[in-house]
Amino acid sequence: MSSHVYPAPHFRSFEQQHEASELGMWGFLCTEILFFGGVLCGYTMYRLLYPQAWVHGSELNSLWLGAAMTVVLLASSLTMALAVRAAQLGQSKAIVGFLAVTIALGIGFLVLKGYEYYGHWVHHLVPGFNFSGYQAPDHPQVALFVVFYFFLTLLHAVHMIVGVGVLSVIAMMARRDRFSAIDHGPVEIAGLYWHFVDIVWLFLFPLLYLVGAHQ
Amino acid sequence: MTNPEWITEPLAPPSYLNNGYGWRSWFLTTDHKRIALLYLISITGFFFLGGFFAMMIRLELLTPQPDLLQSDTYNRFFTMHGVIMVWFFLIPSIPTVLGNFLVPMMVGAKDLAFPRLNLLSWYLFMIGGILAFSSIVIGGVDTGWTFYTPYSTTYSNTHVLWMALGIFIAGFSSIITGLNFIITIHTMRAPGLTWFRLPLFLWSTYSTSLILVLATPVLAITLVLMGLERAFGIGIFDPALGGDPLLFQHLFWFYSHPAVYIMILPGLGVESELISTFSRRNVFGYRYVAMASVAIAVFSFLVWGHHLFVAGQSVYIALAFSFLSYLIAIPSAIKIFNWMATLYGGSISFETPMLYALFFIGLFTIGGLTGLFLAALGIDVHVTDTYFVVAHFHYIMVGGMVVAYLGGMHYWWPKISGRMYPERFGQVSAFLIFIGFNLTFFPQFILGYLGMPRRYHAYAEGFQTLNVMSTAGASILAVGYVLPLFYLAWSFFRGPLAPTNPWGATGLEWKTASPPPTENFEETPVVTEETYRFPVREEMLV
Amino acid sequence: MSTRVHSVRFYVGIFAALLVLTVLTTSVAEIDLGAFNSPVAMLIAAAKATLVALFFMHLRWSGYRMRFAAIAGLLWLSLMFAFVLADVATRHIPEQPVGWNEAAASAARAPLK
Amino acid sequence: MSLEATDDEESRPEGEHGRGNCMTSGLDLFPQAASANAQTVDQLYLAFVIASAVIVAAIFLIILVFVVRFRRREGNLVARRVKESTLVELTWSGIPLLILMGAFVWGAKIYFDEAVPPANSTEIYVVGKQWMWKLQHPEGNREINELHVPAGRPVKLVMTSEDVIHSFFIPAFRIKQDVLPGRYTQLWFQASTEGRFPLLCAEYCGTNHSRMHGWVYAMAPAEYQRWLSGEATGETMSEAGQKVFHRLACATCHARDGPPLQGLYGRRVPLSDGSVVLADDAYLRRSIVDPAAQIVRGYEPIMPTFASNATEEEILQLIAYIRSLKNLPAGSLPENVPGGTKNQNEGAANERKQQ
Repeated sequence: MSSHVYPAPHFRSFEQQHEASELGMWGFLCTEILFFGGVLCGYTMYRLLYPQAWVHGSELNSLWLGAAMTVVLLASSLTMALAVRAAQLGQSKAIVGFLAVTIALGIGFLVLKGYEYYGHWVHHLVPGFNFSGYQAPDHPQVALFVVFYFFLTLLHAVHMIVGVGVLSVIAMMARRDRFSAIDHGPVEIAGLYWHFVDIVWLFLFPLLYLVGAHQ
Repeated sequence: MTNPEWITEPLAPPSYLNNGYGWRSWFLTTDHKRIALLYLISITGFFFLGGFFAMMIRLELLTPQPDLLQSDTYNRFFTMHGVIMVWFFLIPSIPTVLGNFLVPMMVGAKDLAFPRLNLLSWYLFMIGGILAFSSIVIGGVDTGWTFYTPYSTTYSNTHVLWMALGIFIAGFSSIITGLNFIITIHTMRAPGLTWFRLPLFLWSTYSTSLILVLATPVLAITLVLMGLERAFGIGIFDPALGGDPLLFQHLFWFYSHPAVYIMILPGLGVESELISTFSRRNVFGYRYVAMASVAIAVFSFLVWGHHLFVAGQSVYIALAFSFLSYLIAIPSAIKIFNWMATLYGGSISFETPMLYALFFIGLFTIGGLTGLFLAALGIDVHVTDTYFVVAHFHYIMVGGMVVAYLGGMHYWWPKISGRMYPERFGQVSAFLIFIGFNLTFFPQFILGYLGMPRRYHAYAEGFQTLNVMSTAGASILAVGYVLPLFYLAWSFFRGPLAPTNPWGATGLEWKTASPPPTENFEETPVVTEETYRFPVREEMLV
Repeated sequence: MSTRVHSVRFYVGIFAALLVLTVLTTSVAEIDLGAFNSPVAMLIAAAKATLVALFFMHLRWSGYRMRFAAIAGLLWLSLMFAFVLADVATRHIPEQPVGWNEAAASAARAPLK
Repeated sequence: MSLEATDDEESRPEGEHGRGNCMTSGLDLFPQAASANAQTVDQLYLAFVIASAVIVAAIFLIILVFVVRFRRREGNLVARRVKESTLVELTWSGIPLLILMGAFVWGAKIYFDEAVPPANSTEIYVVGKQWMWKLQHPEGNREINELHVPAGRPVKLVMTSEDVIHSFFIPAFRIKQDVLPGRYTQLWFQASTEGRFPLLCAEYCGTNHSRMHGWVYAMAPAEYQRWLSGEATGETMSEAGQKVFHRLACATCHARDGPPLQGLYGRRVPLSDGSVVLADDAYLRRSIVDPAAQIVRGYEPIMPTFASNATEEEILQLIAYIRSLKNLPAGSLPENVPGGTKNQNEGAANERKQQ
């Protein structure tokens, strides 16, 4: 299968195919920005309306857990970038290796996330089910913050899970020597997606964990 | 295919239509032309379903009293009419049928950039459509197509989630289609086909795709939030929990206002092609018309607040939205004036597509001007949420978009089917639609200013005369729509064979056989001149 | 299409910069900067995102179309933010400007029919 | 009280008001205009109609001339060359732009006038509910689906909803405003003619949306006063509010160590987070249903929410009561009598004087 030197039949050249798929991915990421953006717009609007509640709400999250997740994700982005680098050099084994580490870090992130959710569940901090764990001022507005917390992080986690799945498929293809220095589009495309999900988290971290850290 | 004439006809040259006959060759095809046909059939189905609900609404409104339908049934019917027509007919119609068929051919490519995603988008569309439609089977939805909170989240006890899921899935079909067009137009143009040599249909399809890609995700996330609110009472739109129902309206119209331009922009593109071909003249002010499409796409994102003038939005922001809503009239006006200038000095013939094109200019002008009434704050306060809005919207959507769609279908029908449609039937149905349409919707402007609110099941007796006129018009309109269904279906199998370029048009799609071969062009065409290069008489300078 | 291959050291360097910024944002968050709390946090987040986009995602070496796609999403999002937030911030009923209502008031004083 | 369908015999207008009321059978093309605002809106509308008619006629005529003159025939099989010009493009986009800007200013002025109620308006409180309009006058008169107002006087409606979004629409006055749950919106008008005018719900609100229908009765001011006293329940809105105040035992705190309510309405209140807020209807409502949101400086956030203990109407009555205390000096409420009957009566009297 290593002799994939012809582009798909409806493309005139490899360049064209590569450009189409990369631009396609960027276009898709553009839709993702607006997908997350709709929720972030709601988040910002309520934050302006209820600044105190947002402070109280973010105090319910552990800053250190959030920071740890940020570091894990950044590390996975590094290994992802290195996997793409390996693909550019046509080093199939290195691709598999870096992707494996990336996937492991991604799963590590999800485990931390699950641990955090577990904490919220145990402390009755899940609006819509049981929010009796919080009994201080601004009760409904703080619940609203926690709703945004859950919704944004769940949305992000779903993207992570999809990313882990995609990277697994790519790793499998790399193991079968599917990619070469000329033809490794899928690795780059998957990389773009992974980095994007990382970027989303880079914004979620201050928005959900750092609002009330100074108090 | 057991056609007795089959044997006497000369053996048909290989085309995308006779390249395989089994169900797999259709349902697993990645050929953009076959996918366009799949879309054509499904969209036609949805159109007549939506039309059925429209007809029931009109029949109910024949009398002021509720008689044909009870109010809860009536509410389910107008919701169904809106949802089907907006998401499963108007938004996908021209892009997925004509766009799918023509975009690769117009850029001189073999297929769209992502053929398999293209097929996926049809499946998503069908799943979404069937889910949304099946909600009527299990009990219906009574929120109206706008799903305003908190009615949709807390008070309606109908199958809102079911329908929202259908629309959510269909949204991804839109996104994929839009991305596919954008990438194709960016990366797959034939050698020599520069941006300003693109047919205007491509410019408008490109602009439409921009909106599809940038707006649809917001609808998707809004529906998810609404669904969660409804399922778990999370409070994002619920005032009792600190939420703001207006946030829903903002997010919804951030999508839905641009969405009405998704519906009309492709129609504007078709219009330019028709006017040019049947006047045998290049489109006057080509660059302005092209740029007007892009301008409309961009401005469409800046005006959504004009749906919220009386909704409790800030007075100041209403001023800004009103101002911007006026501005968007300018690119539309530029288009109309340039089409009129294109007629000047042309050699005009009146085949069915051209009749539709001329009707389009008239109806779109009326629709656009009444849109200005709604942009005027002082008037809007009185006429918003009345039949005036209904009439305006239908002038743009039915008078504009559906008329352009039918014009385009007739125009490209020889290319799609390889057969000619019966001209006389075409002209008759075009006139029926024009007359029926105006009779249906013009009285509604008057009703609106008189103060008849929309979505009313029972109304004051003084409104009856105008409502009867409207229902009578709707019956004529229905005949006008059913006729093409029959004669086009007939001509698909029995119509006279079409030549490669029956109208003497200029686009790349007319340079390949009718119907085109699977790979569109035997070899990649090379473009050496501007589009719309018709022969001209030099001696008569103006 | 980015055919340019960078050294491992380069990528590790970017990663190190990202780590530094993470530490920075976490520690700055503990200081009360008043009105500047969230602008600073968002600025640092934006800086980190820019690093990832430019170097890990190779936007630095991509064609104008990719950059346009990346920016378009943000641009459109900012439109949404601008209008929605402007609405929320100005929802109060306007105060009566002097003289503005004169015409309506004088019309209102007209005798009843 | 026409909760029945609009076809109901009873809900049809009487002869003299029916004319032009968009309720007569036959073909009306223009609705009745019964306020100064309606006339202003009609002027703008007619200007738009005339301008549009001229433009449509011109475009149709030009198209007709072109298609006849340039139809394909012997000698016109090929198009002429027509010179394009930027100047032409700029002209036909620039001139419409200027006209539209004029139209914008005109429409915006009307809208702004509609948004700003005159200071001396009579205030009436509206609660929308599936599927009826409930109205309260400060004097205590309560109506359902009927609204009696003095003609020739500005009337301001303060509106909220108990459930979904409704929209208060009086076609004869050309005004409309959505009525939202959890918030007060307002609307004002001044009837210029006496008569009976339809009152509709314009925002789809569920099964019986089209039956959420009532009448506005614009009466001569003297007649309105007679109606007020004739229909009065003997209890003004603030008196009713005082009862609610009593029932909810508000004085337990507010007459002792809680923030005093006397003289509160219309004042600027310093909050614990350093900001200052105007004590208007919206602020008072929020303080009742969501007390923790805006804490008065110097007080503890100990007040529980009364969202589930008081209906929207009762909250409006409470506000009317607090409002009636606005001219009292702070602390004048006797501590031991919850609600303080004497002062409350004074307050109500004060309010009456202002009307």
